[in-house]
Amino acid sequence: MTEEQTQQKTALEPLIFERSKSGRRGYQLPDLEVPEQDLDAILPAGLRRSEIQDEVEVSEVDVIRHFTRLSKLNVSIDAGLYPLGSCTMKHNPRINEEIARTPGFAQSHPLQAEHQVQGNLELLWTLEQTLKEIFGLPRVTLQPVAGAHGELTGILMVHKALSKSGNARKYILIPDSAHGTNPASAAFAGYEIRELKSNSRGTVDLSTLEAAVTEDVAALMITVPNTLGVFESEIKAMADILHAKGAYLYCDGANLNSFVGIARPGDMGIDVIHSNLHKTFSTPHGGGGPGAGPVGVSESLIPYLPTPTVEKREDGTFYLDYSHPDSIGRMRAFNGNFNVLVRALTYMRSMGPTGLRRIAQMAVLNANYIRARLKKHYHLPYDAPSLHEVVFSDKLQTPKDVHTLDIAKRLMDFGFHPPTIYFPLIVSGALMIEPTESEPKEELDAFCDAMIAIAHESQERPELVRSAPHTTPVRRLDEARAARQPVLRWKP
Amino acid sequence: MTEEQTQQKTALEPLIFERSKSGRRGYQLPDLEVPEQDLDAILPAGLRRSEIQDEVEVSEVDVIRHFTRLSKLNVSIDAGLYPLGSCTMKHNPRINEEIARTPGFAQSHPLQAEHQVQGNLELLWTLEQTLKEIFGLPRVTLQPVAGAHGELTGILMVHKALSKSGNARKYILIPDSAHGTNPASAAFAGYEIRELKSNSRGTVDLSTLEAAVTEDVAALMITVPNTLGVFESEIKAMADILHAKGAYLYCDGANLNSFVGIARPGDMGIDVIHSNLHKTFSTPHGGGGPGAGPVGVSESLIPYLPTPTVEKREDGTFYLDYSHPDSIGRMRAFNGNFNVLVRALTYMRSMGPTGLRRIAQMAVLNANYIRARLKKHYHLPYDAPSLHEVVFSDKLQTPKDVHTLDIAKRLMDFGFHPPTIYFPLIVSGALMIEPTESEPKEELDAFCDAMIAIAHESQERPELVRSAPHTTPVRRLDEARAARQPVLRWKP
Amino acid sequence: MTLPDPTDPKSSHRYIPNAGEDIREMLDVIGVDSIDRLFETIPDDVKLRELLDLPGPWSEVESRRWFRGLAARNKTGADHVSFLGGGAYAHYQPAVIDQMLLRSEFLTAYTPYQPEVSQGTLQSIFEYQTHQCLLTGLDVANASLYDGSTALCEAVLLAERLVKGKHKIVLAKSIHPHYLQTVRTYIQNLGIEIVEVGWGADGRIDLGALRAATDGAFGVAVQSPNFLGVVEDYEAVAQATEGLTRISVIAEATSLGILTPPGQHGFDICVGEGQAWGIPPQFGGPYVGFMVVREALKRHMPGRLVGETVDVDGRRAYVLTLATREQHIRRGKATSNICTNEALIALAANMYLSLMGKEGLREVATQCLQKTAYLRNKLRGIASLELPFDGPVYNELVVRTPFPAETILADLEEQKILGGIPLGPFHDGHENDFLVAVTELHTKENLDQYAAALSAAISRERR
Amino acid sequence: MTLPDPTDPKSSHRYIPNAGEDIREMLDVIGVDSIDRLFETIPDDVKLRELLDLPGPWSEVESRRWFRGLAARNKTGADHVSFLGGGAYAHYQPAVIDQMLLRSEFLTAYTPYQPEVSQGTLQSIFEYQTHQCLLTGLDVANASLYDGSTALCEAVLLAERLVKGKHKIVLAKSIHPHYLQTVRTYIQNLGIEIVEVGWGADGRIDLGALRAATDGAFGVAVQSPNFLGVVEDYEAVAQATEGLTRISVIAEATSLGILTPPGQHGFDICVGEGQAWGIPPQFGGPYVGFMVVREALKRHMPGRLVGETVDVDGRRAYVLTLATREQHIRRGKATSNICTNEALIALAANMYLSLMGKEGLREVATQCLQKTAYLRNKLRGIASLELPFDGPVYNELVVRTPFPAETILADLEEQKILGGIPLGPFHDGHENDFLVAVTELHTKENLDQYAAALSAAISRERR
Ligand SMILES: Cc1ncc(COP(=O)(O)O)c(C=O)c1O
Ligand SMILES: Cc1ncc(COP(=O)(O)O)c(C=O)c1O
Repeated sequence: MTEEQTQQKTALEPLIFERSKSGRRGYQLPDLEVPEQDLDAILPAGLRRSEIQDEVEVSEVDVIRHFTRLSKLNVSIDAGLYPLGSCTMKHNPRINEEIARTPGFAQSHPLQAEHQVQGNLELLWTLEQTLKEIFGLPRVTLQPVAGAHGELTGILMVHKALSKSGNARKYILIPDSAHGTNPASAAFAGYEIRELKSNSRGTVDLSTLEAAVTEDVAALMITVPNTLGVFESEIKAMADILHAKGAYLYCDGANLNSFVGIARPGDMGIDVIHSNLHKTFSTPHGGGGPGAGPVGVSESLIPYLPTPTVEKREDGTFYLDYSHPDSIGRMRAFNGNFNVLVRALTYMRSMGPTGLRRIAQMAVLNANYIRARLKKHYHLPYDAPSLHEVVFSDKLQTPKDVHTLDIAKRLMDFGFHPPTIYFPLIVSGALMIEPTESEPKEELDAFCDAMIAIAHESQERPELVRSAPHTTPVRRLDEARAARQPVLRWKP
Repeated sequence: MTEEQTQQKTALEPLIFERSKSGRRGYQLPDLEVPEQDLDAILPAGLRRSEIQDEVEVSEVDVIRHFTRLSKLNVSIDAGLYPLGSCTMKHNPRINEEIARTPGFAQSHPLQAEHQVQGNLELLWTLEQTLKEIFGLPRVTLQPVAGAHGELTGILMVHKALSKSGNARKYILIPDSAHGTNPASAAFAGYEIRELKSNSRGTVDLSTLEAAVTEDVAALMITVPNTLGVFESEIKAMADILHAKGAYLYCDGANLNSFVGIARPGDMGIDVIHSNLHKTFSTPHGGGGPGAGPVGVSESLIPYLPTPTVEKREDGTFYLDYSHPDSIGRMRAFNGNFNVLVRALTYMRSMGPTGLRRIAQMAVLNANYIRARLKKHYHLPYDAPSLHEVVFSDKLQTPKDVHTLDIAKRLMDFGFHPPTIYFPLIVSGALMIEPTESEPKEELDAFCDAMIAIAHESQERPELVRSAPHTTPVRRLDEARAARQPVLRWKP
Repeated sequence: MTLPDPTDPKSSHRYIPNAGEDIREMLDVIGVDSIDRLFETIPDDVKLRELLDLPGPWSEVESRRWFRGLAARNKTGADHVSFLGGGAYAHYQPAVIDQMLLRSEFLTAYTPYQPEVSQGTLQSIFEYQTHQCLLTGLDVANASLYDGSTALCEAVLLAERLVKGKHKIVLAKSIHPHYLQTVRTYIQNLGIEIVEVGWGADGRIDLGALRAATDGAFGVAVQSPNFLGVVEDYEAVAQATEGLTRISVIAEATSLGILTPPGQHGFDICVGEGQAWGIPPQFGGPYVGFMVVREALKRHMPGRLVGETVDVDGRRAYVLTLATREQHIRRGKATSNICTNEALIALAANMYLSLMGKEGLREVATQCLQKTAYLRNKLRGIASLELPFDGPVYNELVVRTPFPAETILADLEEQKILGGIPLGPFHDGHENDFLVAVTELHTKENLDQYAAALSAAISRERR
Repeated sequence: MTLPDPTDPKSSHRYIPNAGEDIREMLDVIGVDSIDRLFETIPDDVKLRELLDLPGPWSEVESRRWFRGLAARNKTGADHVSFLGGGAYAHYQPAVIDQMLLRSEFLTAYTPYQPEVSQGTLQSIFEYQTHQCLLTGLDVANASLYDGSTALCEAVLLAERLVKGKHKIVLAKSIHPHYLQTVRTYIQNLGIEIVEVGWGADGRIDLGALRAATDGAFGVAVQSPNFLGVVEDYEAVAQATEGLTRISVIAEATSLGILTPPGQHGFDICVGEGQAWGIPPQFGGPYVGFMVVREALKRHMPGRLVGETVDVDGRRAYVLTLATREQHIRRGKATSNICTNEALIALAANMYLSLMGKEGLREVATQCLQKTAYLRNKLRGIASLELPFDGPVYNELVVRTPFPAETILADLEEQKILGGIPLGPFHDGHENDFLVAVTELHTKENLDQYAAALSAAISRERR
């Protein structure tokens, strides 16, 4: 740091608790109006707490300053490329935010009578129709609120369906390239996991699958295209193998962005798929959520859908249908993340059929452009054609003791959020880059230029890369300390 | 700049025109629906333009990125102290923004029939009542959209009133400490300016005034408290002197923040006053506007108010009254900056009578706290007690060739927006500091610490101060070049 | 009523951080024992002994209740189909804009006096100035003026300063009546004479009368489309006003997307109202006035100008410039008294113009033109309805029925239609006329229903 | 229908910057001649030969029309006075929050995997975790879970993992019925047995039955205030459940402002729904689930945890930590499968808790308590109306009339009152009962009118 800067007001912000001062206030409530009764008469003293010790006392000014300053410590998609592979960080249109805030949606209560919320029910019904068309599947549940929640929902349905036919079976097959939620969800649904080895293309060989599908296997959970961005070209044959053994094909639809409007899961023989609406359908990530993870199912799984379903009557009115005796049950209180669903449907309508197809086309074009520009500079562990994302490794840099983590951190100095790193696990030192369709060529070029510059630096000035980042609000953190001596809350 | 940083993506943003690329689009309109007619049949070719040459072609993503990045080059009150003297940069509450966006306000049209806009008219009427109470004056016009616009309105009324009584007179008296809009407005109202010299307290001596008020003088325009923050304690005597000669007392109310709820202009003998609602009443400055500059008048000026006025009928309905034959006329199309007025009234209600008074108390406390902390380190050219702002000079720093401009720029390196500089003109090298009531003590302390550090630097390392700022997105600009070879638009 | 003690915790207010403890610490440093002591320079006899007699403090809950209650008493384009124009138009408002305007960095910054920490605002103004130039065909635009009416005032004053010894301005009578009224207010003490020139049967300015009026005048101003909705013939106006400083007035800014730019036809100054660029009608303000002039006039420009320059490292940057024109330097001799202007609205307009871009601006204008033409045709078929002016229109037209405008409009209001603006209050002899505006937001169904409702209203009156 | 050519300018979309020119340049670099070539790994026989059969693309104008049309068909708290609760409450929503949530830096960031460029999100979570601890009297809170119901599921699973060989969980029947249903779904294949314990005449859990049920159980969960609105006696519950892992469920988070914190009464885990902290009801989501546990359980916690650490310069900073609990490391053996959670809603809650602060949280709770007590008293005076449970309540109570709940509520709806939630669908034998919620937003007038309307409705039915 230079002398000029040592004087600068520290960029980092105290905790809101450290801003607290007795007597400050950040709120005003309306007048009580009703005659005040003696508290003891309403609520026995033993049930009441004393003051909320150590809670803050700050003004509205303190709060707005605090969160404005905190916000400035974040990077975001609105400010630039955020190429986290598998996360589909695309443009989040503002109209979606506006529509979701319509008072008739925002102030509607989840337990209102059906006749009072016909608008909401029609919206949910319409979204289901839209997802049915996108999936090519006959029904979709909107209850799950995230991808992992959708996975659990889907596998619970598989379990129930198999149980109904006499044997729930024991195993879910999951390729070694899969996301961690897949095995975790399968386990929570009551299954054990059998991992499938990927072949040299990063995909699953039919022979491997064939060998693995025993009578004890309930389903294959597979990501299409997989986490390398490579499409499982033999997906229909896979479905046939599974179906022949009475097993199901579950598709992790996190990567739907690469083929929406180009091909449909239902046409591939897929029985269950979730879609992360916060990825393909652009509902904002919000620093880690909320999301939504609707699940589409083939005919045979319809009886097991969560209840209630949204149905349309002859007379054009809508209702919630609880009469599904074989349903797995309710996945969450109320009606899913309704106001995430509102955003997603707005987005689907803004795109229309032409726009939805263009998403996939341009997302794949952008990723392949990055791949073409960087493949001379970074090792491509799997060179099969990839769709919407590309996975490099740090193999060319490790001889200089520069690792994926260093490259990621150094990218920050160039003003970019790093890609996903060290995932998928089948690539050692993975750099998983997903630009999405909403990046202009200039931004891709600037990113590639930065990556190439870092490749050069790694050879010529590796210590510069190893000690990155240099220009961020904080520099590299002691993550081990955080885990070893966890400090998980402020204390006075 | 260090090596680590030379690699950083340039912080500055190209012009939106430089982002343009043929074929990109940022909009979609609803379908035309009506049968398309041959353009020549509707609008002769000679009246039509060819394409708008060089206009941009960018996507929504490009636009949101561009303006997000531009925004990051600004500092703002939400992020920290912005102590521009005379500007009253206070907290801008978010509820005001919300209320102003209520569709019934935002979508109401200025030429609707009165019965359709009773809500708006009641709001305007209520705001007038509120300002009447704050001013202690019997009527207020809400038409002016800024302080300067209010000044013009006020002086035009004075002119008209004097004309009616036979002689519009020739001069407006203005102290040398006044804001530039005062003489400019007076000139536009048809007057010549006579400048009054301030005394050693920075205020106007009664004797000076007495001597200046000839039969040709129409009014004194005076800022209370003045631009040094010093209250004209003899304001009532001044009014008497003027009134005795048939002249008027105009008060520039830009500094109302220092005495709102403590004292009322009407009680001081003031005949006309404008209030910058974007200062005292917290409507956001928006990078230079919009504002509102309502003008309150004493009884004798009521006939000359701009038309229309908003009036209440016996039956509780409201109407626009155009029947003021002596009115100076209309100051602007439609009804003033209505949606700024909405924000201001919201603020007044949020404050209530106790809060309004507390504004002045705490604004004055904050300014005097800064004064007390800095007076050992900076020269105080006028040491009369000041209210909501304090004006220092660079006298203690100039021996080291460090000037006000340098101090201002160096403050940026400490994370603060500088004070107003080189104003008022009666102070050579003025540093005019107005913290407002919405600054917490910690922020004032950090600011004072920075000012003191700079005072030390000015002695010990003056070149560091002279070459500031060092940490801003751009450093000191060549302002002379901008004026000498003006480039006032992008060209391809 | 006793005055509250500022150090009492009950006196704390959410917008004012410092409270009891802070106050005592600060008074200590200052060296006085109470806040009252800081107010001793205000004479006791003008000090209030009581609180102001006003409602509040209200919580946000109470404010929402009261203000929303008022808003609910308006009948507006939010719950009616509106055909109101006359200088304030309901165009498509892109969702991006309003949310970006809420960004603290734009909303809560001051005028960019300190360029090193205000490049966001400055660059945006520079871009906005560029858009104005491209759209009007003129050379230099300013950062903003209060609105269209005051922009016209500034233009008249500018034009007068250019010519020594002439004090007559020719104004088309078909300029927005509020603009004309405002000009009269502004010039009342400045010795400027106004000559108004009326219109012909087509609704355009009467060229013969115009030519006659130019004698001894320093300037002329016409509006196009004018207040009757009719598009003026700039070439003809220019020919009739040789030697005068020509001012073009634009009250419907989207028209610049298809109408020939004034700068191409001998106009020296173009002023106007930018509200149509996606700003909500909001009962008349805040809007944004603009002014664009020929290169030669740039040092006469009122208001702020942003220029390009470089910083000490040679990096391109933007700054307020040519400040010697302005009140804070030139004081009584400034080109204008304007200080606070309409920066945030100009920012909104810049975003609008950038989003719409070359194609979008043209398409908005084309839709307005086409939809208006469609409605005009429909209206032609209605018995007892007359379209008194047959000149070309952009998106507004005057409708005449045998009945008072207010009567017909009241009938339309029952159908939830805000049907137009009566002309009677503005121009004598036009009591049965009203002005109807169409934009890209109207659907074919809206237009068909309007024609049907209007026809029905006339029939009802005939009975 | 033929598929559109992506390089055609008509194919451009406002959300997808690259267009014709860009596409050609990029294909060149890649070395293929069309975008289709990039999709060759997708077999032709699964490729669509047509566009999807869906409406659009719509402009924002068309979207506004359609979606607002739907919203307008709802009858909600926006245009009625609502007394609906049951796990979703209409509390005061400070204006600051929603506008701050729109800041790009919060709205459009991902999970803070890269701490150097995500300190804003991380620090806010750390603060949020702290608020949870202060409010519940427990030690370690996570960053968020999906909602209250799934938080309870996670708590049950956590508790089960703690104890080897026991698979029975005791659940109060007065827990929110949706929560109970969700738990049943979650555990259906995990060999966990649920025993439900009902309530007594006061609406509180039946302590005798509770004690009896504990045998062989690993844990117990009670909700307070429970679904009948009644505040449980934590001490009594704790005494009756010695040796079990105790879970407290909070469906009305503002109640923590005045009710005794579960951590003080032997509870090991507190889970709940944070919606009441100023989040709009929005038809049930997104909301925010929370979980706070005793120190000893922290490595069993599901979901994200943020911890404090330092950077290489020794500067304090925050980071996601204890990740070995999570799915991306532990995969099939993780403490939960959760990944995406409800970060933005947790941020909103953090802002709410900070704005309200120590005093505000208490005042909200006190107002709820007082206003509910006022209404309870009023209702007691209504003939034929019964308040079946006499335990202490916070801001909700069950009302019983001699008529089906739906009948009475339909009558209230005519008065623009959303009068309550029928209990019948959740609990047999309660067809005439409904649940009424009161918050600080209700005016005295609202409460008086409610009582009057209810009384009138009963009278009307009696006739
Ligand atoms: C491939 C894959 N599967 C599943 C998930 C889990 O989805 P969610 O985070 O929505 O629960 C993710 C999310 O990162 C993912 O990338
Ligand atoms: C003392 C004083 N007078 C007048 C004005 C002009 O007010 P406005 O900018 O609102 O036109 C200002 C604004 O800076 C001022 O500080």
